[in-house]
Amino acid sequence: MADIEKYLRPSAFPHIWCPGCGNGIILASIIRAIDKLGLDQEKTIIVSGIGCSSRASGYMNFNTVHTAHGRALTFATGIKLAQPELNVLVITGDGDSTAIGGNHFIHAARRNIDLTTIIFNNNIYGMTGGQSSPLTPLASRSTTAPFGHIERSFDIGALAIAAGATYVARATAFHANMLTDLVVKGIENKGFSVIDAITQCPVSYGRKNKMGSAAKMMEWQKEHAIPVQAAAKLSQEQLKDKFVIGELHRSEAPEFTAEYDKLIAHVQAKRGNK
Amino acid sequence: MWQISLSGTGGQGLILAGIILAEAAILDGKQTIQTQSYGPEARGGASKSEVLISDQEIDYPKATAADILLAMSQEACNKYIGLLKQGGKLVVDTTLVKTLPEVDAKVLALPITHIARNELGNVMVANIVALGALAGFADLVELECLTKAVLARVPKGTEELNKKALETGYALGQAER
Amino acid sequence: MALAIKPKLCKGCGICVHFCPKAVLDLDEMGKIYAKDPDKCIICGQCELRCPDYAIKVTKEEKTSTKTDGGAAK
Amino acid sequence: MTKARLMQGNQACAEGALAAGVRFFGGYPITPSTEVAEILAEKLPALGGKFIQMEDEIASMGAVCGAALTGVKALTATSGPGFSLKQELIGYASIAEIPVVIVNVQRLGPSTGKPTSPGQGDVMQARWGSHGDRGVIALSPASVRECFDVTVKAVNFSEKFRTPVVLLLDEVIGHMRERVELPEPDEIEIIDRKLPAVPPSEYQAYKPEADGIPPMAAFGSGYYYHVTGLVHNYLGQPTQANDLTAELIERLHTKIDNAKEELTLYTEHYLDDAEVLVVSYGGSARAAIAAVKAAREQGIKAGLLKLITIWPFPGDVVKQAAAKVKKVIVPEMNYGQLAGEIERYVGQDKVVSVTRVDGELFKPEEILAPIVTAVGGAK
Repeated sequence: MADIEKYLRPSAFPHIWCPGCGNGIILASIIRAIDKLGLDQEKTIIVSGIGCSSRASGYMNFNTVHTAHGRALTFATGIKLAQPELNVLVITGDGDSTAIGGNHFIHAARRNIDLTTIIFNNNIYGMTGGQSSPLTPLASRSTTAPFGHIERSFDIGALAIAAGATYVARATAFHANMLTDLVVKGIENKGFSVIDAITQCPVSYGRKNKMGSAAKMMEWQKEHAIPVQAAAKLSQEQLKDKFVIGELHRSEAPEFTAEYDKLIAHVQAKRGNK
Repeated sequence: MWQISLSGTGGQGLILAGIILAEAAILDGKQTIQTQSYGPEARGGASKSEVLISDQEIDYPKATAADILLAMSQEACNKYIGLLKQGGKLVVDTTLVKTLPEVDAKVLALPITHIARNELGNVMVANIVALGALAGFADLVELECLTKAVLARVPKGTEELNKKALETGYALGQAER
Repeated sequence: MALAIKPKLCKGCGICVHFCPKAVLDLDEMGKIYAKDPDKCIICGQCELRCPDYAIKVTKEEKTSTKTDGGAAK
Repeated sequence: MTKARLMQGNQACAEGALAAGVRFFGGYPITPSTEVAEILAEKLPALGGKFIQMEDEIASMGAVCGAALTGVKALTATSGPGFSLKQELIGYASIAEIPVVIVNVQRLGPSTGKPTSPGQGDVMQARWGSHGDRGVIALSPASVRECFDVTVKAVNFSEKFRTPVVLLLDEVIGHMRERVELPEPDEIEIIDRKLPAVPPSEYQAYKPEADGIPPMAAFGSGYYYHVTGLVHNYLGQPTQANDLTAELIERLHTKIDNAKEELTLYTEHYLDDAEVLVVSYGGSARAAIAAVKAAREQGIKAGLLKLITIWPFPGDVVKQAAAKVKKVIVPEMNYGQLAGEIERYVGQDKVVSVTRVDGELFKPEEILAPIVTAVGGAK
């Protein structure tokens, strides 16, 4: 197994995540993916938003930016466009990316800018103590939905695909190895990649919804996740209350920063000819 | 100092005419400022472009009492006639301004839009006809400078047409000077 | 010893205990993990893979021939 | 000197940005600032620079911050409603010490207000718009040439002091076209940010040097560090320590306050024997200088102190200029925002706030009238 320690900042530990929180598992999966690909540490930038998940950047020994709530993708866009040779990974949460940062999310996907966005999806606002997010499931409870949530939740995968992302995948904290493989593929994709990483929040979400211990919540992930190949053979009825994991979408589209470099070359050639 | 106000409807090209006039003034060695005001609409509505031309540095950038007012729509004419100073010069496009205001001014009344459309064959150059007319009428800048400024701004392939438009307007203006 | 444990980092969530296929691990009175039955360890790496706190590391010096890439037993 | 040409204030601002080395622009369309974006969209690619129209004002502020972290000089342009939205990340740029320039071509507000009409109502927002305490640099040009020069200064200051700098244009100055001669490139002073002199292993990204400013390594250059909007230690890592918190917040002020002399830009007009002082800035200053000259023609000894630096407020300069005069007339296209600040330095009794809030520039006679009154009527 990869030695993840060389990618971490020892002075920042122990991390702030609660006991049993899946964020540490997701972070380790990301680091293993970086290691697997042998990305140049100097040329790899980690950008995060605000929330529990977004503290991850602070633990990682790269150039890291912990931005403002919802804004990770805007900083990441600036970084990637300014220096396209950098590998830019974005770490965000479900509320960070699809509520306050929802507009940035769909536009980064539309531009197909070469960023790999890993959404730590715990179905809740953890850092503020368990309020509903756009990923809080219908009828489940939160501190701001004490009688059960009456809003429908987003399907991050479908949202990303519709907005134009060229690589979309999903895994869970339980499926940590699969998650690493999917992040690898996401980074390899020259375009906007989204990985919906389902993680457990045993303290704010689990407790409120009587889901048991962190380990039990991971058992829940295992039982409710259907690999994409298996899902193809199942009926809608059989897929009810389940979610699909694996590579959900892959497509080809021009990548934004590459297109911009072409534009520069074109303009400069035209000027040079004059 | 000359204070010139070019008024009409958005889309007539009066802001461009103002810019050309100001650029001609620079070519003529003068100080100049050009400003504009318009409503939120890109086309239609009363619009106004102002040009100040002076031998000295210009402090205040807006026209306080116009020496010359160009009116290329009835609405603009009614709205901005008050800006014209007593004894100033008024240039009106009689194709579009049917009711001339009672005013203490030297008036040059020309069917500018009609000339552009029928004599020059393109209504788009009405602004350049108007520019020529008021320059000829008031001896604002050297025609040579104005011609140079026009040619530097107009789209490729329309140079001859615009030059002709400018000269047509200038001659008509000069005749009434 | 195949298991390196860093009690300082352990937050006692019990995930490793739950997912260990051989019941090697347990929590002590302080709520920290320890290897209750180290001899049973099959070096599958499930604990390290899912420890959210990076408190446990599986080393494989003895069994170089069974090296697996992703960590889980294959 | 290059030869004279007609140029708009917004264009001079864009040209100044390019001359200062700006190679990244992120923005969102808004009147009356849009020309800055349009010109840079056309000119940046030829210079190998990048332009991006973001999905909103917040995003454009994020994009310029991101670009700046990679070592690039970055600028954005907006107007009041967009300036309001940008405040969140302007505060971020302050605490994370990211050099960026925010051009705000002011129009009348609040809210959508009067889109194509000038205002100067964002003077206090530039100072206090983002929550929390921080030092601020804001500059306001009053001519097309100044738009060029002051934009260069703004970029230089942002790089030197590692802080967001606000350029307060207004619709009068931004949209006005004026005869201008721009300096040659070799006549322009350009300041680049301070890079670390130590190897990566010794680099502490937020450890200030004697001038209060930490050297800034570019992302991708081998110096790893953390950037956050949280209060942080010298390594950039979040901290709850009270002493480090106070030190950081104080330094965000002192690194600017200690350089006040360098940061204070203004011009003086007829101040030597002035009995009545006009203090103005931006578009209003154009009416003010005309009024002062008109007063002089009437035999009234009026003078103008035209402020270019609004923040940090050049209180000492104002105080000194006001020392010998009877009254200080402060015309501004707002409800008296800077007049209040001037009162703090010269006293309430001396200050005459002259306001115009209908979306039109003052007429010179509207400033002349209070000048005449200040000296006890016409001479």
